[in-house]
Amino acid sequence: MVETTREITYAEAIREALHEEMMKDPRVFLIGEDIGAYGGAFKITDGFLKEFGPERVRDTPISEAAIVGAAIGSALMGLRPIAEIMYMDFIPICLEQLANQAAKMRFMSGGQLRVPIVVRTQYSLGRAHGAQHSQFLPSWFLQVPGLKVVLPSTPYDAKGLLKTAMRDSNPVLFIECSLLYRIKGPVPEEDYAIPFGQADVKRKGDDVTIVAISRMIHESMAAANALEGEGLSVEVIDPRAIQPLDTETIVGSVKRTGRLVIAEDDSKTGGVGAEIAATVIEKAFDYLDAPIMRVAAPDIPIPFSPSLEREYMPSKDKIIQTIALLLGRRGRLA
Amino acid sequence: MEMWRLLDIEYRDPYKNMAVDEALLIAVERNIAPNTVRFWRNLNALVIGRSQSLEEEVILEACEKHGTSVVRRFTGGGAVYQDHGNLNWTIVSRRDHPLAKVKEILEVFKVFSSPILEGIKALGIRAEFKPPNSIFVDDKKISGMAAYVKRESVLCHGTLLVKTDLNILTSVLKSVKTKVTTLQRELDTQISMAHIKRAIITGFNSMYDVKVKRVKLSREEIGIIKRLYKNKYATEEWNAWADNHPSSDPPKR
Amino acid sequence: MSALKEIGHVPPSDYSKHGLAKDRLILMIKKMMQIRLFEEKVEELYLMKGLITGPAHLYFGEEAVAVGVISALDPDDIVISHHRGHGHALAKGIPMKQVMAELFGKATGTCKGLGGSMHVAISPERSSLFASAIVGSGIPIAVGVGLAFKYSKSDRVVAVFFGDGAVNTSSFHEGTNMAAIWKLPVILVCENNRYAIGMKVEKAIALGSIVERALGYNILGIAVDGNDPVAVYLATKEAVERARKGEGPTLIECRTYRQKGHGIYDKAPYRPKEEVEEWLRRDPIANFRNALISSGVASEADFIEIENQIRLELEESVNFAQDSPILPFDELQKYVYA
Amino acid sequence: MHSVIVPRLDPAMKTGRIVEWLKRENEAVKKGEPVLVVEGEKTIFEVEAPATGVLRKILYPVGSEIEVLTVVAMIGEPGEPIPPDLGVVAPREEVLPPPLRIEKPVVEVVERPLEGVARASPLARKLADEYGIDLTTVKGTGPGGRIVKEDVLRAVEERRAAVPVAPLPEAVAPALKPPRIAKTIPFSGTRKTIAERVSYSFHTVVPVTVTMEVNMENLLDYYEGIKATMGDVSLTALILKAVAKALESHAVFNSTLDGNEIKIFEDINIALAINTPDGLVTPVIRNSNKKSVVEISNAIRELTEKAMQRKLSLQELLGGTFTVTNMGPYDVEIFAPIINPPQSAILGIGRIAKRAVIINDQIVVKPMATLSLVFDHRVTDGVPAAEFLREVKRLLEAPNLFLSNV
Repeated sequence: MVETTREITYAEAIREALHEEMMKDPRVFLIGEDIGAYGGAFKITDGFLKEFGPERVRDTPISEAAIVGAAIGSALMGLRPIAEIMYMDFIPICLEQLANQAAKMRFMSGGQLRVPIVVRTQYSLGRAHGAQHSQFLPSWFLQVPGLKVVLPSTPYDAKGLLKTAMRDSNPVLFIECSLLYRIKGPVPEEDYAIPFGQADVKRKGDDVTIVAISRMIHESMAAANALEGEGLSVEVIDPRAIQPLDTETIVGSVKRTGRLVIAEDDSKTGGVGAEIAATVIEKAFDYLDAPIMRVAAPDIPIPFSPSLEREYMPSKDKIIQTIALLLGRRGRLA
Repeated sequence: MEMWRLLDIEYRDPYKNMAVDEALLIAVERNIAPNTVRFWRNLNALVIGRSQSLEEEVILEACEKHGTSVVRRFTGGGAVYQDHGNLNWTIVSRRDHPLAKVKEILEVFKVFSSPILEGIKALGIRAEFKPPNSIFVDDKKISGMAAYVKRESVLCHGTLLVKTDLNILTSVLKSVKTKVTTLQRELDTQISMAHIKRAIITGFNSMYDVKVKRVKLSREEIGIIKRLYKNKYATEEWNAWADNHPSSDPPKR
Repeated sequence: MSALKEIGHVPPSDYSKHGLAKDRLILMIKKMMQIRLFEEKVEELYLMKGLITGPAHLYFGEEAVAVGVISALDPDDIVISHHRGHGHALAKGIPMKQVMAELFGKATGTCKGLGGSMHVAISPERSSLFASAIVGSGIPIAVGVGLAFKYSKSDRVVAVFFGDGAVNTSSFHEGTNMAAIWKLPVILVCENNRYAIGMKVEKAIALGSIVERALGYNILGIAVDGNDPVAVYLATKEAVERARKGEGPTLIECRTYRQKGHGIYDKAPYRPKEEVEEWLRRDPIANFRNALISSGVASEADFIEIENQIRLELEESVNFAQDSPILPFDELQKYVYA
Repeated sequence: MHSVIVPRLDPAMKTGRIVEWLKRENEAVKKGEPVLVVEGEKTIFEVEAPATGVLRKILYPVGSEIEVLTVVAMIGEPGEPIPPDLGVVAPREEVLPPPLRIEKPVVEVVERPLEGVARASPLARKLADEYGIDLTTVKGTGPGGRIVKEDVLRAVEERRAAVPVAPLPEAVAPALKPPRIAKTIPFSGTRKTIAERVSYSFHTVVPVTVTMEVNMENLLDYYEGIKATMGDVSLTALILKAVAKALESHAVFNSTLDGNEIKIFEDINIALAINTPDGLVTPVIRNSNKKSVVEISNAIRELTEKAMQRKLSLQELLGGTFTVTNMGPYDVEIFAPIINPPQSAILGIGRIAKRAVIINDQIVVKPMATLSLVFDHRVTDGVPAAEFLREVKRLLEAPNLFLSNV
């Protein structure tokens, strides 16, 4: 998969992707709050203003609807805007432009229009940001055909997927995870792109399949390692995009292992896991050797208190407990 | 001058279209609807006669291929293929109407198709009625019709090939008995349905001295249509009964 | 430069002064009549024949706005329309056949029958870029178009139509402000037809008039007699010049009237009879026709001729629409993603 | 009594076809009310009741072609006797009952009672189905006692292992040694991927059956011949010999899958399935390919006797590399025996019966038998299996090829 040993952080990977495409394609420009002078709320675009100038790194007032609207308008005229919505919690403010306009323009114009925009946003669960600055809301967009939804979990995926997003002719919602910004991983020097709709098997296994979204990939890998000691071989799959979703890889894996656990940072009810579980039951019912289990957040707003938040969050241990339950080996696992 | 109702109502669902026709007959029979003229089309359907056998008439694979739905009508006669290029016309009248007072029942065809014939002529095509129940241009058939006679009322409905895809027509039917043609072919120009309808309506004025007026279906009629659709035309066993139970009653309405 | 101005009814005697030659004036009245007769036909198809269904928001009485604005634009200037868009579509030169077919939901319509009445004005090839059915949402998109023009150093402009209802949406505030701070070539055309569905404009805004909103964004605001195509034309012309010079957006409040209900089935009983009658007396087409006759630009006979042409075109469009096919359902998937 | 007749609606009309009875027998009818629907020349019309009363008798069923002016039904008072002098009368059934209306199936959720029916995972149910395992007899070890994949597979193995065994005499214990391995093929690469593809879980046998017809004429002649010369040898012995020979050239069927390796045995030890009162046993005839028909025949006789007296030693039961089971004596034609683990294949021999076969375009009657080879698809594929069967067939049809030295 990776033919280099260079390791950079998730944040650097995103920064590189943006930088490289801006160097290569003059139609690409950034628009959003505090991405220029301030350098980006997470310093991802630090220095871009100096390098590319205010036309290509456009600081905006706090007007999420207009940010996405302006991105759409300029995209219709052939530019390739990258809009940044600082927190996923702010997405509802521009949901109208995203869901009613961007996602439907191509369809309701009978294929006349294309809307090549990327909306970058991030969720800050686990950083004691409270109920309005921590939310992870991916499943909302499973109900919005016309939109593509991507959620990288590693530096390699982040760069490769963002490249694809910036070259795609459709509106792409690119959901980053701020807890992952600092994690390091191998990323090749040379240009590469990861096609959407291709899940990545992060770890092969025969006994249980874990499908994990974004941050939960790392919790799942940790769980898988712990379970290896118990003689359990766990497969970990990262869909990387939920729209389009690579059901083939997931279903194929479940057909081998007979058991599926879905790990996700969003609330359990109506979450991404619910959709994946339903799909697997439709396509692989006869291969299930145990009920499908979801390790997800509870159906409550996110508490501020750091220790409460930690309890709220899905974790490696919750995954291990769930798998123990699944195998009827309660207590016998780590 | 006498007023008849003009219904310009067609559905995408061919079974519903058929339900409307029978409903009109029932409504006129019950005297809850005026004498009516209807224009309608089917998107892509094979309409077979009341007691015809699918096996014998229809090449079902071809229907599958072309997405053609097979509809059994409540009147007799042979199978006809219909797409948007075929204009169906339906005339329902009380039997006590001077027009319907015929010595021999087969005359209804001649009488009721005369406005259509007039319309076709008005478009500049030499067409003629051919007993018992067709309109021909030279040796080619352009319109065929069937009738249903009740105690109080009579219904006559027919096809009019305007620009039907004759390839599908020949591919879905096991046997096409007579040579057929279309108005398009005869005129060799684009012609709009609205234009043809207008011509036929003029035919009514001149032949019957009858005016037609657009009136909606009554609530009772819509009720009848819904019932017929649900209990009869949309059911597998109505559309296939001649094959399923060759010598038993067809489903009751 | 923050300023307000007003352009009232323009006397025919001034037409030539404003460089409005005969053929342009004829073209304007032609477009207006085309829109009026089209809407009459649509009403008939809905109410009498029941041949079309779904919402339709008719443009009766507002013809001068679409025609006035669009005749002041170059063909490659962008127009963004909204749910009441039949007039914009025809004024921008989208063939009547396509517009009619779209209302019928046919594959030959502007949007292949996937948009319908509220999106009928989408035809990028004719620079009629988009039509949003969400009130106000066209404004931020227009800002993006303006941004693209600035970004690519083009001197094209974008005119976005919206109603008096839209000026109270966040889209209007965010969008107008953004266009103003970046001095984008955006012309904000408010069609103040006095009602947001049933909400009277006076009840909906705190200021005395919509045009005063311009002050808050430090842009030029022009209030104009929206029933006089020439007045609207002049206002737009000024806005276009400013935009091309990089002086930023202009808010044009076109004071006009929705002669019929909000939607085709709305009898609009909530409007005082006198008000309706008053505005019917100020019918934009009747008045413009008289003006053209009095100023010797055209004669009654010319108008009869024009009307006949339009009626023929209408008849053809209806037949075309009726005979057109419907998009096969299984093809829809391919219009979801590019 | 009034008769209902099919009217002539126009001179051209000779007959009419009854397409629908609108009234049933003994249903009340009013004068002028439509009673039946008739399809005439191009038109369909309704025939009205000539009088009020009940429809006493329907004389012709739907579909009948009726000459015009024929009486098709009688109307009279309830219970009024029907004149005997009426023509051919269709049996009532042909007229009634009406076809059932096809309704949309109503989806109803049936709660399955847990007692009696085993709680099992969908996968477990599927496997139980394939192996014919009765889930109620399986003990579930999954959460809450749910029957899972492993439980079903265990049940399958247990069923296979159920063979009666005599206590093992101390003495022979050391002498007991497993068959020698000739070579091992790494079970990997395509072989392994095929295995993974064809198996839901590549820890279980994937049985696949191929069958082939054999003309036993020559073999039977030969059999008669040697019986005459050297007394009682069994036909099974001849077949076993042929199979052993064929295995020499198709060694992959004389193998076992062990973890990631397919081990091909050097020894050809054919196990013969013998039916005993306690069930099936499969004693082994070691080095069958090296033994003569007479030796094999004697071995069979000896093993069969021991089996019947439950005297088979473990040594005689273990070490088989391939199994042959002959159901001919039980008149079975074709069957798919279960592979005898850890072996990779088993050959079933069907009854020898006279069948009409075509030999150079002539239909002739020959004594035919069907061979059924069941093999483990993880180990090899259909084509080698067919080739192996063809070899067995070739030998059986030309016995002199392998029976030169009896």
